[in-house]
Amino acid sequence: MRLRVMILLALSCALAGAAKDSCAECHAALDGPLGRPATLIKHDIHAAQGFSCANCHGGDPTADDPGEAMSRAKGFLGKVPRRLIPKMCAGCHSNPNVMRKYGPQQRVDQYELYLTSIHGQRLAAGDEKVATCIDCHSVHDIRKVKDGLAPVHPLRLPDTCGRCHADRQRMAKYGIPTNQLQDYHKSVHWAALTRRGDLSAPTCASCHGNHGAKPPQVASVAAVCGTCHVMHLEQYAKSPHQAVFADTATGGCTLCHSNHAIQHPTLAMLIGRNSVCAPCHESGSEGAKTAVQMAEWLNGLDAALQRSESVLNRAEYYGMEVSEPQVRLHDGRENLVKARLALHSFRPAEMHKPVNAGFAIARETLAAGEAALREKDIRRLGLAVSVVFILVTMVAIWALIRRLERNGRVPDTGAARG
Amino acid sequence: MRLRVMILLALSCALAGAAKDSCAECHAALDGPLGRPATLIKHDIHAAQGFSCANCHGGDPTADDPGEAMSRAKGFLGKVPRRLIPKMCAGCHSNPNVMRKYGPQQRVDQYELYLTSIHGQRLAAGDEKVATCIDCHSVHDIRKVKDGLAPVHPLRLPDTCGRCHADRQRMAKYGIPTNQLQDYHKSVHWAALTRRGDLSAPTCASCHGNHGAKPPQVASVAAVCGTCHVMHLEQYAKSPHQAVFADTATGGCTLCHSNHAIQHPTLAMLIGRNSVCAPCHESGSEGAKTAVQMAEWLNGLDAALQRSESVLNRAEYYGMEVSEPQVRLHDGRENLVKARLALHSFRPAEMHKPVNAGFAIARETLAAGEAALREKDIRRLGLAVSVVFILVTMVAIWALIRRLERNGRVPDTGAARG
Amino acid sequence: MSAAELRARAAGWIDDRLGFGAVRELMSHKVVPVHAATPWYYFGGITLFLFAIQIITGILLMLYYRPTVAEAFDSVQFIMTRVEFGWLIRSIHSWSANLMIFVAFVHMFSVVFTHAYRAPRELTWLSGIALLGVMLAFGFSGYLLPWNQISYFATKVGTDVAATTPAIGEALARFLRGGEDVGGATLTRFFAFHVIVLPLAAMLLVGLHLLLIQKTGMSTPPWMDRSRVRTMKFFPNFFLRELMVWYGALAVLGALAAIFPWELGEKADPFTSAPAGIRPEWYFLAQFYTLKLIPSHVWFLEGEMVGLLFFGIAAVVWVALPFWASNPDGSLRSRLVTGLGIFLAAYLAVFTVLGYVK
Amino acid sequence: MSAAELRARAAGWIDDRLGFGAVRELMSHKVVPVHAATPWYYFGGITLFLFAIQIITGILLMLYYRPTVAEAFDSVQFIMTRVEFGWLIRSIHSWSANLMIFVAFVHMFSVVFTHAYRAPRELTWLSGIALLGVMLAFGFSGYLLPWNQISYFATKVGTDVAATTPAIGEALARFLRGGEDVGGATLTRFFAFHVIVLPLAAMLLVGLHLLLIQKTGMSTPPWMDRSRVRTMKFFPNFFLRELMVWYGALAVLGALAAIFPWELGEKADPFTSAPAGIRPEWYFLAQFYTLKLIPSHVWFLEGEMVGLLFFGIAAVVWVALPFWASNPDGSLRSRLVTGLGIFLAAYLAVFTVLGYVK
Repeated sequence: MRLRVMILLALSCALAGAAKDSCAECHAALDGPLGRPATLIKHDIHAAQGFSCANCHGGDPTADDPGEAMSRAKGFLGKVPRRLIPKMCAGCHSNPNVMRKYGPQQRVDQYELYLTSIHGQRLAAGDEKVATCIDCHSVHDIRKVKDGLAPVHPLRLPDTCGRCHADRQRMAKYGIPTNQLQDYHKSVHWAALTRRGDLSAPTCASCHGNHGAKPPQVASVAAVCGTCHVMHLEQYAKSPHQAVFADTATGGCTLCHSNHAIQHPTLAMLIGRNSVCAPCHESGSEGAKTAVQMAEWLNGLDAALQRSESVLNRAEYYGMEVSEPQVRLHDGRENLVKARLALHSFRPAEMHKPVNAGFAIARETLAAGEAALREKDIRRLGLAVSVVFILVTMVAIWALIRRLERNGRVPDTGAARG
Repeated sequence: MRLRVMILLALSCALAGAAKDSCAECHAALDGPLGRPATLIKHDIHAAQGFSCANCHGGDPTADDPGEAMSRAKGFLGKVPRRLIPKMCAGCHSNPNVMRKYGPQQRVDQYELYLTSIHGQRLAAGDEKVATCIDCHSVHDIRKVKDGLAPVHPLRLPDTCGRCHADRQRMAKYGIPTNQLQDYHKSVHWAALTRRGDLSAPTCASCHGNHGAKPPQVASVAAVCGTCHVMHLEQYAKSPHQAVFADTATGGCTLCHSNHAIQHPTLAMLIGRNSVCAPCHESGSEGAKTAVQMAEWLNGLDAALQRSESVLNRAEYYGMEVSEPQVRLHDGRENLVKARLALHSFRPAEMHKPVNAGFAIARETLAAGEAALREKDIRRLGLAVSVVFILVTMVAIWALIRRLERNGRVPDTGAARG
Repeated sequence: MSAAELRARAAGWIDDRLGFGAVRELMSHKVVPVHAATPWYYFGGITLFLFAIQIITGILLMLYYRPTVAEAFDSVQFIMTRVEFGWLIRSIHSWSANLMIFVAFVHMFSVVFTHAYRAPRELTWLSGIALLGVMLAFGFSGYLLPWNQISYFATKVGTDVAATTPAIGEALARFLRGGEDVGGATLTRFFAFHVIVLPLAAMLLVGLHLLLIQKTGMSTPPWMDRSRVRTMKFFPNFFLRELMVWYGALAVLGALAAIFPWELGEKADPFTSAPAGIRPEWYFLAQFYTLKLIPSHVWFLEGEMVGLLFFGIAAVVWVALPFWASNPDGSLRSRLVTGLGIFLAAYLAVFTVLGYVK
Repeated sequence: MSAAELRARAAGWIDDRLGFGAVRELMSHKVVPVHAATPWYYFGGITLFLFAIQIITGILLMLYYRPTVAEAFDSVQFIMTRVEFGWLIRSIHSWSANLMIFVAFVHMFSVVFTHAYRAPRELTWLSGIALLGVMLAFGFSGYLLPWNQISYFATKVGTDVAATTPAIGEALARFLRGGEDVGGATLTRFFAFHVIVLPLAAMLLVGLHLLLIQKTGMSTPPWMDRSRVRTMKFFPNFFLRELMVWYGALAVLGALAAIFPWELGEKADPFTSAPAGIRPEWYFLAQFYTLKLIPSHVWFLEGEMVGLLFFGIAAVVWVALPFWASNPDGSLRSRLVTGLGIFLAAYLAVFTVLGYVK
């Protein structure tokens, strides 16, 4: 046993010494494009795991002679043709037995997904201008997704997609719009990602998928949005719109909220000239009336809660104890949120409950605030009464002084001291 | 436009009304095994997404007549044969175009992974006793992994695997051990999961993979452990053991730490009769001496830090200001942790730095503690000095009294009052 | 034994043991001169009355107030909203503090203009000036306690000014703040000053001040012929009048507290920049505004330092008033003193208003 | 003018204004009887000396102490480790508090055994008993302030006992705690009692107590013939002796503080269960142990309530001592009082030891 260990030790040291890499040695000495990969590879996750140039490019890294090292006979591929790149990466990444060594739960479906993506389908059809693995993940310096410098890190992914999709020239021959990145930059999602720093906020891949990138299909738009907006989806599932929108060209949530440039919703979506209801529900129709009704509820509840708040604030300013109704007001605001949520069922009956509850709280807190203000007036009345008592006492004292001094006990006229 | 909306609305309502499910209707009325699926399905994620019995079992749920509903002509499958189950599930789960509708980044590689697993390989070879999808995920009431009642939830997964793998009878014909679950229940990992409530602590699938379940291969054991124990892996990569262990039958980390019953490491792993080094490194050999040296370092540093701590605590008890060396002591303990980490390189040189730094801090804090104790003694000396001064003053006062009263100003002998 | 008899016996029993008789005897001899300036005699009494109100309301506030950065503001808010009549107590404490300082200033100037500081009342004057200093210290330390935005930054400014005092400035500022900057240590420290150090000092000084007044009696202005000035008995004639004035002050206090409840403002946030228009309480405003007017450098000295030096010299001159107010021949330099008093009162009034407006 | 002359003139100037002469006059007449029991006269003075030390160290502690749940413990720790001589100040404050209560008890029993409570000294006795009550309240409230595990649970137990007082118990406990349970409100409240309410009460009572002693003079035990007892002058003869005793007390205090620094323990954690062996400070131990001995139900009443009722009656009897200690013919029931005093002292000593041991 011990002997075997000694031999193995000697052997492995010899092997380690033999792990020669002539590719890196020569290319590091070269300038320009031929030298760059040798620099970039230092940040590559594959290199960190012990892979060398030859694992992708073939050839013999143990040979010192460039001709021998890069001989086709030794399997040297040179620059990998674009159409072969996905397959080459899949060589390892779709092989469960390889990937298992780097993590027991590594995904191996990237290639399969890619083949179903528009990118993959076009590549198969011979269009080499579409994105392959290296266009998104970069080449020679492929980093982990969580690495902030990786082009597929959430904060950088939109720009990575936009490199092609926002390029009008490049997209011209596909006849697809190029405003997605620009729109996305205006959206609440980008704001959440960058301003709030919420790395779980959706980027391109969150809705379109990453390797299987494709426009979400009509029927699945709601499902895609619903992965995050769970409660909105639940309401929307009850809605009469659900079945109808499912068959239209754009489908689901995006019909009202748009797709890439999703804004914070306002009441203007329900009423007025730019209402999102107007294109389908003629002004004066049942549907349009319902929209106006819903807008009135939301607006009215908001205003009622604000009025309660201002009355309570005034009462608090006067030092009145209104912290309980102020806490209650939070419940009221929660009901406003619930009502906004229930709107997505597009059934007035669903909105009734939170709206009524909200109005009830608004009334209750308003009453509490007004009672506090009345209490303040009572305090002032209390003050007035005590002032009267004080004045009466003062008059009484004055009368006492007068009586004392009239009774002959007038002040002495002795000499003052000092 | 508006007309179209009206028509679509009418149509979809008709369709919704037609979504009849005679399977559930009849089976809900049946007792025993034939009625159970109709109850279980209420908790099923598929049913929640609108799938019905017929999606898996075939047949015509719109037909009221059982014969017609379950006619082979209408594609009724009845109970799905075990060997066909994975393929049936894969029908949807491996189809990116289907899965995309339920989430843009859904995995579609479960089936592919299953085929490479021991389970999948044996099933393909005709062994129907192995686990298929439903054996782990259950059938008819399949829940999300995050659902605490799902058999594949982290807290329940070990028992789910153990249902077969801890069953000696069942495992007899495969000739594999059945003590894994029992061992795992003793491990720090199970403790972390259950006592610390850390749901990210490893369960069976974390190391073996879930769908592609297989023993980790010899060369990848270190990589598998290293997915969590990143810094230990870094140290181990430098170690002379790395190459040697990679070729042994058990490989990597598990050689010393065992596999399922991983315990909190102690110095007994390095020295004494049960040392994990002993099987290879003969007592008195260079390697055994190094192990003893390492144990001495760790033990000595621990003891030194404890001594400093107790001296500082004593000083603190006496009200001395020692918070700064106490904070410094944390750095010392950090160096002990670093030394334990560096041990995994099995190179004394690597351990030198943290061990020496730790000893330096232990000496420094001990000195600070002792200085504080001396300061305490100085305070007592200060007390003694002040007591002497007080006594001198008292004597002086006494002398003054004596002088005053001897000078004829003796106390009066007048009558005391009351 | 009738009830009256019983009462008389009980009174006699207590009198035997406590000796109230002597006090009554003393009281019956105490007289107050009656003349045109008599109303000014009331102001010392009003100050004393307001001080008593401060002690009572202060103790009540202490039952709920917590002197830490984390809880000070919230505890004052709790007092104002949750504690029964807490709003009233806190408003009265704040209003009464300001009124007390104002009345004390009036009292001081009345003493100056009636020349009541003159021998043998030098110590009365000195103890009175010391009391005024204690009151200003009460105001400065109490202002910080609610730990709101304005008080926090005003204290920062105030201690910064203290730091520019020549020689001892840095040490003084560090002592006041309990550290390098205004923070939790400052709050704890100001609280300790406000509730125990200053009250003890004030009680001792008030005791001394009253004792001295008792010893020397009330002063009559020097332009009156003492032998021809009428007097009234302190008790009950003067005392009842004073009581009336106190009642009046109580009514004013109650009205102020109920109609203009003292605001609490926002909780202090040391990480924001100072809100616009930070200025100290009105009684420091004249000095504050003066310091702002002085150019940042005068000759080779810092402007603020020059200002403080000037204030210091002026304060010493003012405190020493009884000692230079007489000519070597013993006659009073009354015109000089009156002129200086008018100048000082005008300066304080004008600069306070300017400091408030600008 | 020579320096001595100058000094004499300055003294004369001050004397004219403050009247120290009268005080000196008074002092020179004050005498202290000299007999076998004279040493007991020192204990009142020692109590006063320790009280002065409490005031001084208490004010110093207040500069850093913060009365909130979040910061109380840490601020005391800060005092003990970071503040220059903070360890000394805090240890002296704690030791002196305990010594003061012990000395006050000795003083009380010396008064009982020398029958110094008798007419006309009833008010002196009453004010002394009130002072003892104030000191116990100081101890009870001060014990909680470091907010450590033991003091937290001891206060819980203490206020629970208070809650069993018949009729007013619930209200009393709620008033003490400032709420339903011991918490932040209790701490704030106890702090306010400890630093302002009780000090004011103590100062008033000490003033009264001293005034009464001054009026009635020192008592001579009734078994001595007053006309034949020698006396010594209070100043300087007795005063210098008292000063010696004070110096001795100071040395004892310093030694205790330096050799047995007062422990701080662990920070209170209301969510743990009470640590084993929770008991109040030693001066409540006798009563605490008595209450523990009483069965939980006596006849139809709660055991604790019976105990409190009994303590209440005993306290009233004790407080009223001067009023029933004389026979109708005016002669002293000295044997009865001495017997009762011995019994009470023995009870307190034995039960305190038992309470500590058990």
